[in-house]
Amino acid sequence: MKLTYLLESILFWKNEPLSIKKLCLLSGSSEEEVSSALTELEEIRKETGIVLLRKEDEVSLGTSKEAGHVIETLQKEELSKELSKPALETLSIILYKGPLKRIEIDYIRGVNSQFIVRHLEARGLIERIEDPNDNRAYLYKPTFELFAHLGITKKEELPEHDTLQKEVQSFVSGGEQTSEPKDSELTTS
Amino acid sequence: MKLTYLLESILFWKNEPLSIKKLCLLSGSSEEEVSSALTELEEIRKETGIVLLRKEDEVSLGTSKEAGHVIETLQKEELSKELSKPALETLSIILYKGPLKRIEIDYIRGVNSQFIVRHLEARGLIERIEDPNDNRAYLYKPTFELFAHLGITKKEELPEHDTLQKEVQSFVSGGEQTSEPKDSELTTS
Amino acid sequence: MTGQNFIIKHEIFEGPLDLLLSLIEKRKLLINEISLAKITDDYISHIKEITEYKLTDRANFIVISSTLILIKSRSLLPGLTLSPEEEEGIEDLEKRLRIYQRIKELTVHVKNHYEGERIYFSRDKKQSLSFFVPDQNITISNMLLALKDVVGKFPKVIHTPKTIVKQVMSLEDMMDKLQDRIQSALKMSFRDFSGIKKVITQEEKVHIIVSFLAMLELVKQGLLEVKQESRFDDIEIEKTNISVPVY
Repeated sequence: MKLTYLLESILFWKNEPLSIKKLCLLSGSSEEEVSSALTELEEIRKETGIVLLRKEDEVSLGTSKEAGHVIETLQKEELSKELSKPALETLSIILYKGPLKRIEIDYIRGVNSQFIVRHLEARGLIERIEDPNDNRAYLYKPTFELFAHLGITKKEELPEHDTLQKEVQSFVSGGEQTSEPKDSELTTS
Repeated sequence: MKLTYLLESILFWKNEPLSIKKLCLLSGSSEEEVSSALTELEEIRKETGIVLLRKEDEVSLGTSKEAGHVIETLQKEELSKELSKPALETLSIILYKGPLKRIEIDYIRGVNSQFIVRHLEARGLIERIEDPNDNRAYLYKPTFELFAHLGITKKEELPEHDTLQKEVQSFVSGGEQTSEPKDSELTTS
Repeated sequence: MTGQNFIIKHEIFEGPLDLLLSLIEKRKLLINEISLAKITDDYISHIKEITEYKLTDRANFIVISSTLILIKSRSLLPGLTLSPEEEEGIEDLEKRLRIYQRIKELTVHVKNHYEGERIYFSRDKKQSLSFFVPDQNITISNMLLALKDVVGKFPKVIHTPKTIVKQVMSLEDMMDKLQDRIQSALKMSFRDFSGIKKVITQEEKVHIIVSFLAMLELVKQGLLEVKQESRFDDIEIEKTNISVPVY
């Protein structure tokens, strides 16, 4: 069986986001083979009822965005589609600037975001990973679920994604200082 | 959106066999339209990783036969895996506090538990029942086999049952009055 | 004052940055020191009324106000020299506002997408309970330990540090206190009033700043006159009109 379709089967059956590494393991193929098969699958699946979603090095299958409104009417267990202003703001920070620490989110918003972050996490819109530079700290980043909510298949589809890449220099240098906010600027610690 | 792909999206999302009648209803199309769209889908999907399956009057999506042996290995591997710490935590919540909704489990853990809950269900440790107060929602509870495995006949026999039950309950309901925003506060409506 | 500031009175702001940005944008100003000096009064008048905010939140507003006050005082007292740390604080506030403003722009996109058509994942299949696959970790004692772990990780309600709470006295209290002191001692120094010592703690610093702001406010209202002989000298405070007490 062609690797592209084997991967499609695996993704369908597992029904959860899988890393490229995991797919290599499951399909017994090299990373190059899997990567190019996924690119092919992404191409084949575009414009069909099921699309390939990417997030960093993870992939998953989802319904096409165009079917969204039909499914929405069928969806019953659905949570409210509207998010409050603070929740949206926090999501935007994590989407465009993540992975980042909660203290950095607080610094940007100027308020403590503990509970908003916890709720977004419980709703599966963001997730927590260990900070590779400090194993006592966590970093927050978007989940597949969030991409699905936004109707995008990868980060590059975010509006102003490219513009932001150009701004990244100033954003990042800002971000570096944000990792050490001064006590006086932090509200609660 | 083309009906063929809309049906593909619906079948993917529902993830269960659907009758042609039901598909007509969901897609708002006639039986002839749905039938011919399904024939087309069947043709397109042949030889790919996800195929259209028919059984009497019902259709569903499934993995292709060629992927069968890989899927089987996956299934075995998945079920023989040792339960992770998060999985044990989730199981203990359902054991002490079940039946409860997934959203409550998420809230108690502060993390989305979708994949863990699915795994526990696949292993027959927990089961899903309809919420008697809301037939659109599900509740999760421990299975009889789990009780038998633990050597108890009811959950009151669990150590520190009353204390822990109360503690968790006060956290869940406490969130409504204290500074912690519940979902209702996260949403604008 | 300006007619605009009534607009902000009944709005609840997420935090000091939210309030500042909204004040700047309502006046169609750019984010810079001059704009910040202009909106300081509106900011202060808003935080005077923020009784509906929780104490922690009020502390957030007051903390940022100290930087604003520095900016404002520099614009009122051109001779005022700020320490490098204070300069940095001002630059940092401007930078934070710019980042926050950008985030707000991006939030519009996120909102539009969030409320638009979404992608759905496959739903979970109802499992047929044909296999029961436990493992050796599922024991009564492990279940107890696991749940205790979960309970132990519940977030604690954050208590605002007392030091911050202590600072959150209202600006009016401070101004009243200042005026009272002036009534009794016609002339006094800022140092006496704010209680500056050799070594100052963070909380005392906030206290000094709030005192200073209160003083500037009174200067502006024409109730006080201040003079400083030379830089770093004590500031002398005097009532402007001795014969006509102002109540």
